[in-house]
Amino acid sequence: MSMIKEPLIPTVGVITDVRLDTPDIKTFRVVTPDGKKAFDHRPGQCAMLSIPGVGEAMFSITSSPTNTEYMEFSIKKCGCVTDWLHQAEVGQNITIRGPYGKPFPVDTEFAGKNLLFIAGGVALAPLRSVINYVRHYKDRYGKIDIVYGARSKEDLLQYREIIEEWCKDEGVNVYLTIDREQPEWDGHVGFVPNYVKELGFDTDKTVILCGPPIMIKFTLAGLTELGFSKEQVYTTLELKMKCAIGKCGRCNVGSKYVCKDGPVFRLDELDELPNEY
Amino acid sequence: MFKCSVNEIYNVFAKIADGKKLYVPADNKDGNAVYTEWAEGVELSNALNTAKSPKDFFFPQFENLMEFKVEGKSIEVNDIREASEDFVVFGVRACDVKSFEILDRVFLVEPFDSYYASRREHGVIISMACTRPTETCFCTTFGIDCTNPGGDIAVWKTEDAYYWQANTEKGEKLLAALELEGCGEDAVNEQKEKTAKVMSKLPLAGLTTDSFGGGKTMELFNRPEWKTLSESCLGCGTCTFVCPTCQCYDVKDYNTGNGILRFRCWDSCMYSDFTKMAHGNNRLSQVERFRQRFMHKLVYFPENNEGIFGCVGCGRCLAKCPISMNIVKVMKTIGGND
Amino acid sequence: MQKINRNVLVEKAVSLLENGTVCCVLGWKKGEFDYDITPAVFTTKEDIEANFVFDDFCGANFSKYLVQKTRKAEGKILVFLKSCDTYSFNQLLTEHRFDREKVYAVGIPCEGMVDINKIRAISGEGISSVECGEKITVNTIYDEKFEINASDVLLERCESCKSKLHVAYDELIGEEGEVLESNRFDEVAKLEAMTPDERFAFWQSELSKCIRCNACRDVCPACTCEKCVFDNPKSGVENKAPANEFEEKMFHIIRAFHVAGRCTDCGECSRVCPQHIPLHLLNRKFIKDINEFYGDYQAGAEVGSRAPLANYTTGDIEPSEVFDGRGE
Amino acid sequence: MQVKEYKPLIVAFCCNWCSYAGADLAGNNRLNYPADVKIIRVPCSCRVNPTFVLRAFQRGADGVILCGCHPGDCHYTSGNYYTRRRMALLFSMLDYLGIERERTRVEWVSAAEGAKFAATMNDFAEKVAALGENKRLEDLRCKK
Repeated sequence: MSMIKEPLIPTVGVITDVRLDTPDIKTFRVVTPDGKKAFDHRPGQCAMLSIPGVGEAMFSITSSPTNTEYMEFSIKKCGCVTDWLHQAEVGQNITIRGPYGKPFPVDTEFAGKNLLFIAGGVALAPLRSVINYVRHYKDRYGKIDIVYGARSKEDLLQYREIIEEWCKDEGVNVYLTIDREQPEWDGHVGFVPNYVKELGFDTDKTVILCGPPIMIKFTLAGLTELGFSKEQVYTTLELKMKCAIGKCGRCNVGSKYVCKDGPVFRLDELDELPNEY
Repeated sequence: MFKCSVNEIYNVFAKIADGKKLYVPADNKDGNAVYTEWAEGVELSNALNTAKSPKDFFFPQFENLMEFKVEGKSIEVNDIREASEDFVVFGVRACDVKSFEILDRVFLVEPFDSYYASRREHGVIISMACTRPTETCFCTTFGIDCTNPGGDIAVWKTEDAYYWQANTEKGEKLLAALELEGCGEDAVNEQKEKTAKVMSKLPLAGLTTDSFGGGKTMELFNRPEWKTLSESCLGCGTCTFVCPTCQCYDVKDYNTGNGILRFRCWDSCMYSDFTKMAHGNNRLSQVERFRQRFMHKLVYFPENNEGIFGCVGCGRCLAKCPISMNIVKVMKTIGGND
Repeated sequence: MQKINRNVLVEKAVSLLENGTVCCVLGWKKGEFDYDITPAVFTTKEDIEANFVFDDFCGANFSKYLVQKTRKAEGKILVFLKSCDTYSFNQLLTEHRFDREKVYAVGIPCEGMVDINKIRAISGEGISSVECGEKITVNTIYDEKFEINASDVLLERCESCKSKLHVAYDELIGEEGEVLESNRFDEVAKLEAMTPDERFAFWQSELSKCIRCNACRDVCPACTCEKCVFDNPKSGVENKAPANEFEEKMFHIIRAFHVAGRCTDCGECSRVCPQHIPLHLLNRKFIKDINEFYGDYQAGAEVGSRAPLANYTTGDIEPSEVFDGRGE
Repeated sequence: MQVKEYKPLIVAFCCNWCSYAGADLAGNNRLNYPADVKIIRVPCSCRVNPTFVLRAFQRGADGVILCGCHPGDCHYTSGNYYTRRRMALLFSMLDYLGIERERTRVEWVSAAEGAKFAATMNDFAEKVAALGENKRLEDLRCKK
């Protein structure tokens, strides 16, 4: 039977590695049954992962497009699908389809710019693919600053990679912070928005901001104080999705569908949408 | 243009139904018109329109999408799609014909929805011009001419005959096979004029979309009237499910005990769980959900679709809403053209 | 035609609102046409005087709205209750679903409400005006005029009205009615007298019309769960659309079962069903059975009565005896 | 061609304290009852929600039987009295919808009534077998 390809029908993916990153976040490595990367993607794009009988959900692809061998997903345990994934072992099959959404404009707007990444908690997951992409093509960008905060040291996602790779990169400055004092932590303590203000960045940067709504709100206020305009700030949204192709209607906010017109938005674009995200 | 006499219509149906399925509006035992597969003895309804919209033909309320076989850690994905069979729907009104165009703008844009596309490809729409519109009709508001109903073949009914005209290649092919007698257009034109006169007298004839359309999001979204309009909304899905253009769906899995079926079914933005996800819900109150439905039809959809509104004025929600709240009341209140 | 005039209710509402007894009024609001009345919350005198209606189309039962509205209201809410509505009102009180102190209930007499669908069946399409009076006068855009007896086009539930007695109110307008000898179980008995095959065919055809819009559930004053089993993915019976005939039956059996013994037979489910499924016949079956098996019981007749399914006697009928003497 | 003999699938909800023990006793005493009776142990017959009964049919049962302690003997004092009312109404409703009344049954079986358990199951299975496959409450998706 000849029929056009159906976007809703996923392919099988195999979990080849599970890494416990923080007490409630695991990073899963996924390839096709024949060991290849399921599809190419751009930084900031997402994929629909599902466990038949449990559900399907959208996750940002945390590995960089420059990784041609596999994809990684950092997933926080918080609902049916994620709970199930957290008890999955290596070798477990899942289904995968994608890539979905508009990526970060890494080759256009970001090109040649100084980049400032600001993330809180699990929100590093969508930014990690961008960070690793721009690190890979460092000559195409200016200075890279990364401010990342979490509740505690244990809650810092991809801590090893940050310490062993990002921190050692030339031209990359990493600023870590945790919410409360903790033994064996000699870094900064405090919330991300305050830390950003303390660090007092120059406004010659493009900001990529992602985190819980409350963090975004206060960080944005801080950035505005420092002189940043909304046109300089990008973020990525998360809403309930079922089809991921702009048809099922649930991630519709204003005239946009987060799954296909987003998830990456510039803040001034968000201003034109009703506050329903 | 071709014609057949009123008495001949069932012979024509028999010809169409020879080889493919033909659906016509027929009265059920409660006297409501429903699309029914035609067979000898099924009588064409005289009702203005069917209780449910014909969107089911292309976008059924429930359909299985795929099947999974799970064994231990392994998963097998089975494509269970079957090629649609050719079918013909007779008696679709202009408003509903237009609704297919709206659905096309969702399902037939990249990436194509193959389930919908396949049915659309295999379906032939025979429309029927209206002769006795009712007080809840407001298709003219959206620029729809119920006397020129479109579709693959358009049909006009006069007192003694049915007049047929093909609009598409698909329609021409089918019409040619029916071998009807050729005729002039006078009778049809006369009928059209008569109907047009009634249309101008309809109570909702003055309803306009002037206050709506793309670019009006911020202006209309924060209007305080949404609260009073939605005050008594039950949060049921009646309006959504009788609506010919509502197309939101849910995708769910069902474990049959011998495999897992992933199906999709109609969903309603009026339901409290529509946007509920693990970390919260971005539309917590009925006001927000109610507003979403109308904003989508009247602002968001036209913004993305060259000004085409997501409503066709069929009037079903006016007739069916349990609390009689509907798009007309919303348009009059929010649009202020009372 | 209703015995009391809208103006009496408007006057009552305005005076209670103005003297501060209540902070808002639940009432019927004028629609686009003469028959599409919307339940609404009125907070100003002007709004009440301009838009409050009470005529033969005011079928909506406000009891369920009290569950949500009393939670938010600053003061008392004025609610107008027809005799059948008062049963729902009491039943909700029995189940502690709202705070009685926050409601000012005014009982109003009702002569039965009419069904626009039945009127339309007579007048045809294009109703331009409907005047409720001694007779219902319908004009159409096709310049036709019909005079219809209200008694010929009553809502099903009003045709078989069970009671004109108000079982709850703070104030009653008009005269008190009484519990009526109702023929409401006749249809159920008729179905019971059919053969199983006929019954199966009947329900199969009725329930297959269902579009699962949930209007019956959402309007039902007895369905007040914060989360319905059919919406709860963890319940194991969640479903959003009727996948097949089984699920249609499942939904309707369980919906009726969940209100069995609590359903006051207010008839809202059948009134709002867009597909005209006679849902009351399911509810009434349970009521009839309960009456037969465990003695007459009218949900909502008094506050605090113990629902039959939350009760038992040691000598109850055995499930195996249910069909004794019931023919085939 | 060999015609497979039709054997009905029976789901029996048995209360933990009486009927399940009764089923056990039937087994210990080597009393025969059909192998197609699938026993589901519940803490009390009262645990059986009407959706359980319907779901059993959906999943392919041809008959559903509930077994609990004799009235008055409930481990939880009154659970089975509620079951009795609930199932009387549910079964009456199923009958009202045209579903064969022989497909559902409630039987009180004590821990000492192994013989009654076996006899009940045999009788029930026979009655259900006479009706044939459950067609009126089936979910085709669940059929193999």
